[in-house]
Amino acid sequence: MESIPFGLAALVTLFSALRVVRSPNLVHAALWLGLALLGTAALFAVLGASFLAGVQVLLYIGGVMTLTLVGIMITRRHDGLNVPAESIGHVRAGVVSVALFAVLAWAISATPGLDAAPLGPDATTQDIGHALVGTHVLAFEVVSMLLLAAMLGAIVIARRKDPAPHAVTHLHVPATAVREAAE
Amino acid sequence: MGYFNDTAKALRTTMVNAFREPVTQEFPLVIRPRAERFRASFALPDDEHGEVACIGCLACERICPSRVIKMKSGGKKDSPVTGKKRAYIDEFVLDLSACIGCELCVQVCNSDAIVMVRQPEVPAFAREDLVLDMEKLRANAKLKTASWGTGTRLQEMQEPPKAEKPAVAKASPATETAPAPAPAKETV
Amino acid sequence: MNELVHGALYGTLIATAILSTIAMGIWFERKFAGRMQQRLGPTIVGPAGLLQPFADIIKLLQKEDIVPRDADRGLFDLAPILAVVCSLGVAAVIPFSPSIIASDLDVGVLWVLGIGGLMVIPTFAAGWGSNNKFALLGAMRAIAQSVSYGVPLVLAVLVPVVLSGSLSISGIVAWQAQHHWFAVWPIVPGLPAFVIFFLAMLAESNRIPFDIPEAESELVAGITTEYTGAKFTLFYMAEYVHTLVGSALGAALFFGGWDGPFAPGLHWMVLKTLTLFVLIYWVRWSLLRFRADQLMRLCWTWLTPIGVALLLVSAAWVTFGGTN
Amino acid sequence: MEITVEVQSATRGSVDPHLSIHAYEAEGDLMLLHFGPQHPSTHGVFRMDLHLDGETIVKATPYIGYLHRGVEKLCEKLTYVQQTPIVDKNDYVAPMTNEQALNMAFEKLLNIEVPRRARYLRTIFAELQRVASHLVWLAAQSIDLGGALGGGSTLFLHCLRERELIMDLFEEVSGARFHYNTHTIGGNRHDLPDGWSKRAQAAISQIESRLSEYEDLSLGNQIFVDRMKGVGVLSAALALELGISGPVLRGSGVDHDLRRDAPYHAYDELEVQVAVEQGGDCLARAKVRFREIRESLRLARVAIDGIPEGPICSFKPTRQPTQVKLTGGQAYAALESPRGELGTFVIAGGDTPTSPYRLKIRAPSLHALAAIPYIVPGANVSDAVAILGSLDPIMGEVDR
Repeated sequence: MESIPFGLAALVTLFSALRVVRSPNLVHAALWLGLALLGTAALFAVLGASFLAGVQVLLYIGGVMTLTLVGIMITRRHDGLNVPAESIGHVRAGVVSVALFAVLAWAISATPGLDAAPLGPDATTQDIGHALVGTHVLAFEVVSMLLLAAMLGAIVIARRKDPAPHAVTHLHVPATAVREAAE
Repeated sequence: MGYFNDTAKALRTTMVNAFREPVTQEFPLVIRPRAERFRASFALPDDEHGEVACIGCLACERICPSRVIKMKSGGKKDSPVTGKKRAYIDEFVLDLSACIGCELCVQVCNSDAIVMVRQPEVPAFAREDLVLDMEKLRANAKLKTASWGTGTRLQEMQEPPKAEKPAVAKASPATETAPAPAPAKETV
Repeated sequence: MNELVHGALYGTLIATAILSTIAMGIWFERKFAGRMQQRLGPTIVGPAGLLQPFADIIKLLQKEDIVPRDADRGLFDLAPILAVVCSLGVAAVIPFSPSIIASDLDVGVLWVLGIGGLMVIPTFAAGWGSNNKFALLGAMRAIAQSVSYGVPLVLAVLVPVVLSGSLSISGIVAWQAQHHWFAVWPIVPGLPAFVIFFLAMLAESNRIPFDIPEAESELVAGITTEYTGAKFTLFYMAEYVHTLVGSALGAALFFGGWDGPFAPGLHWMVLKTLTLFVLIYWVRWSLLRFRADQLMRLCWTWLTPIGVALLLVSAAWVTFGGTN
Repeated sequence: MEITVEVQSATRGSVDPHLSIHAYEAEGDLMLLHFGPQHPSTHGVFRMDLHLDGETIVKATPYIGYLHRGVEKLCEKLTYVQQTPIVDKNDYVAPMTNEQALNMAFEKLLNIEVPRRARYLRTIFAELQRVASHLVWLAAQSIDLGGALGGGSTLFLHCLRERELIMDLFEEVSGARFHYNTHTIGGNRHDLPDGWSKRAQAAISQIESRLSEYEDLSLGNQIFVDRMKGVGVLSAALALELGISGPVLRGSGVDHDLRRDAPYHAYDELEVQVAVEQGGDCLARAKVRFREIRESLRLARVAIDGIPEGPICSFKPTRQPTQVKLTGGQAYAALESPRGELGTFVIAGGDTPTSPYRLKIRAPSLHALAAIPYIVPGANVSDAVAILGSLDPIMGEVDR
């Protein structure tokens, strides 16, 4: 009974992850990535880590995927829909993926303590909070300093005045330019 | 902070307006009062003897800048009413779909035979429906309210001063007829 | 299983209530805007034009569904549906009374922010999929705006979270019902946080003065330029749902939700939500539009730093025992 | 006529339109956006080809001619007295001034003196028309900035509400709401009806009382100021070189107004305070127009109080199309229309003595549009809309 939603989420995640690497259109790939991330969030939610699921959606879809889309839009020429994203070396990539999966699966199954009782769904949020400002407070503070610095940087950039554009006297229009404008 | 102040001002202004009486009207249901001189469509009124006043002098056809008037002079005949000899028209067609409403045809009519009326024609589905022939024009004269302007009045109003007779702008019909508020409801 | 049935039942109820509210909301907006402009507003369909929204919807549904030849058909069709899903999805965790809530999620605030953040996808899909330059510009603006205003939105929402010590929206409301409304006390992190939340919410739901992505005088109709008929209706609906749900969220997070004397909780919640809803439309019909760069500047140089400061103040408030 | 020029330092939008594009690769770097002719805020049918780098415009090319109706050619075929109703349709936001400019040229050609009463009537009509036209500008500008579904349309309808008062006044005089045909060679065709002056004064008072509301929604609003300030800077030198006149020129700091510098109608008897603003940006143009609304209301009020008695026309009333016959001569007459110097140049003679050989209308909007390739690059798409709105072009007049 428990495994049905898990299986569905896993299937969706797998399928869309495959589409991410196989899609010929970069924009489609990015959107499939969004679905893959959403599937991952669903997996977290099924496993009872609702906080993690929320953060996954908030950060990865709301942040990472959106920035990917922005990146595509401002770096690629967009005079049409097709943003080609051809992948090379299917076989090599497949071999590497399978090998990676095998290593990870072996590593996980070899890890002791997997059969411990799962945490109650309501406990995780508080636990994470306590862990963040208790055990891992140093790492937490370092990361927050980093983020604060990034935000300050963004504010500084936003506050900077536009550099004064060079004044151009445009009283004289060359004849070639007039022709060009007329075309 | 300026944004909040100015937003408050804008919000106050719109709210003040929300409590004013709306100035718009539901057009086909309510017709606003139209001015005395309002001009929309045309009519061929009768003269005092009940005959069509137009004598077919072609002045309006010639002055029309967009050439929407076509008429055919009927020649001189004895009037069946008065028995006197006068000129008639056979045909008078005015294509309202091309008319620019400049009132010049009214202006040049010495016999006050073409006037404009204050109710517009109803919207039509075909261009032919906006072509006014004699029948429609004479019916308009009976059904619709004539605009103030007639050839005589318009010409009199702008008559320049004669050297011997001083100006009589005061006595022109423009100032005689007080612009009585037109009825709120008119038929379209 | 019981929880599932409860969720399905209340979810359907709340969604129906929201959709019928926006139908009347459209009528109200048109009438209200008309009066602000000294017009009559709708008068013909039904008494005082009350049936106008239904006439609008029927008209829109009758229209031909035009898809541009070179559009990305999949994205083009997906976008309006996703838009409605995302905007309605937020409503799942909002408590309309102590018992009327579709799903009392433990991490409701995260759900709201996450699903709200998903709105980027339909916007992008519509803008990109239409294969129209105006739509594309609109989508670019929308994404930039959405990413930027997500930051102050999160910061503003974190203020009640910190003050009440709960990530669940019904928990926040319950806390306010026991103590005080956050918009009223503590006034310093509470009220400014609400203002930032309100502005960010206007920006996220593309309402004037922040309706840059749609900007009909510049981008014709922005992302919805190529949409007609039913799909356009869905976008239109999503916008209104977004606004209404945002108002409900603001009422719950800052104005104590269902908390209030003399009347059942539902009445208070509806009253507060509708007040914010009306305020949004009042602002909408009174202000002009920002330019995209001014919008960004406002976000990064004012709202975000102030949001961080408010978060710190509220943390200090909690630490030094101001809450009890 | 003295023109004071204060050259503004260019701050924004001063990228050379014809050079900047060469910094880009021909393919791929720029997006070409056809802005118009079917676009909500091109003020009619007007097209700009915008080359965009992101949202920044690096080149703007205006295209006109979508509303060309051959008015000037038509005027060569129609007789002199038939032309007034035709030119009404040129500047369809200020028809009164069209008629006046045309008839002033004919009067100059025929050497006719206009009676004093008619000159006063023309002054009143011109000033009220200027108010109505500027109200339409504010309405359109606010739609450009605020959208058809927002505060912009609120201000739009408020402006049209007050403009309606002026149209009612004109309707009472001429019988038409828009295409008046109330001027003729030598004077006016319609005299004022009874009680018109009182109603006009009341309407003026009402408009004056509403101006502060407009300011709350536009000039007094930070968002409006932010959108307009520093946008579309037009230097005085460039404005003069392009032949720009009217509020656009005065917004660039050039103190030039035909009403004061080359008086016509009854302006020699009235003291005209010319509104000049420094800066040359959209905000300066907006301020100029706001001040002109107030000044025009004041002038109209003074002129209404001072209407003399007398005839309204010194030429014989129109009775037939051929009553003006001219075998030669030429004349140019210009007036300060709401958009600038609206002139008519007419050469008599040709094949028929009853119609001009050539008639040329100098439309101020056309010259204002010439500034677009210079002031739009460097701005972004939103600014382009604001700039176009602040130039206040009327395409009927541009294309004729």
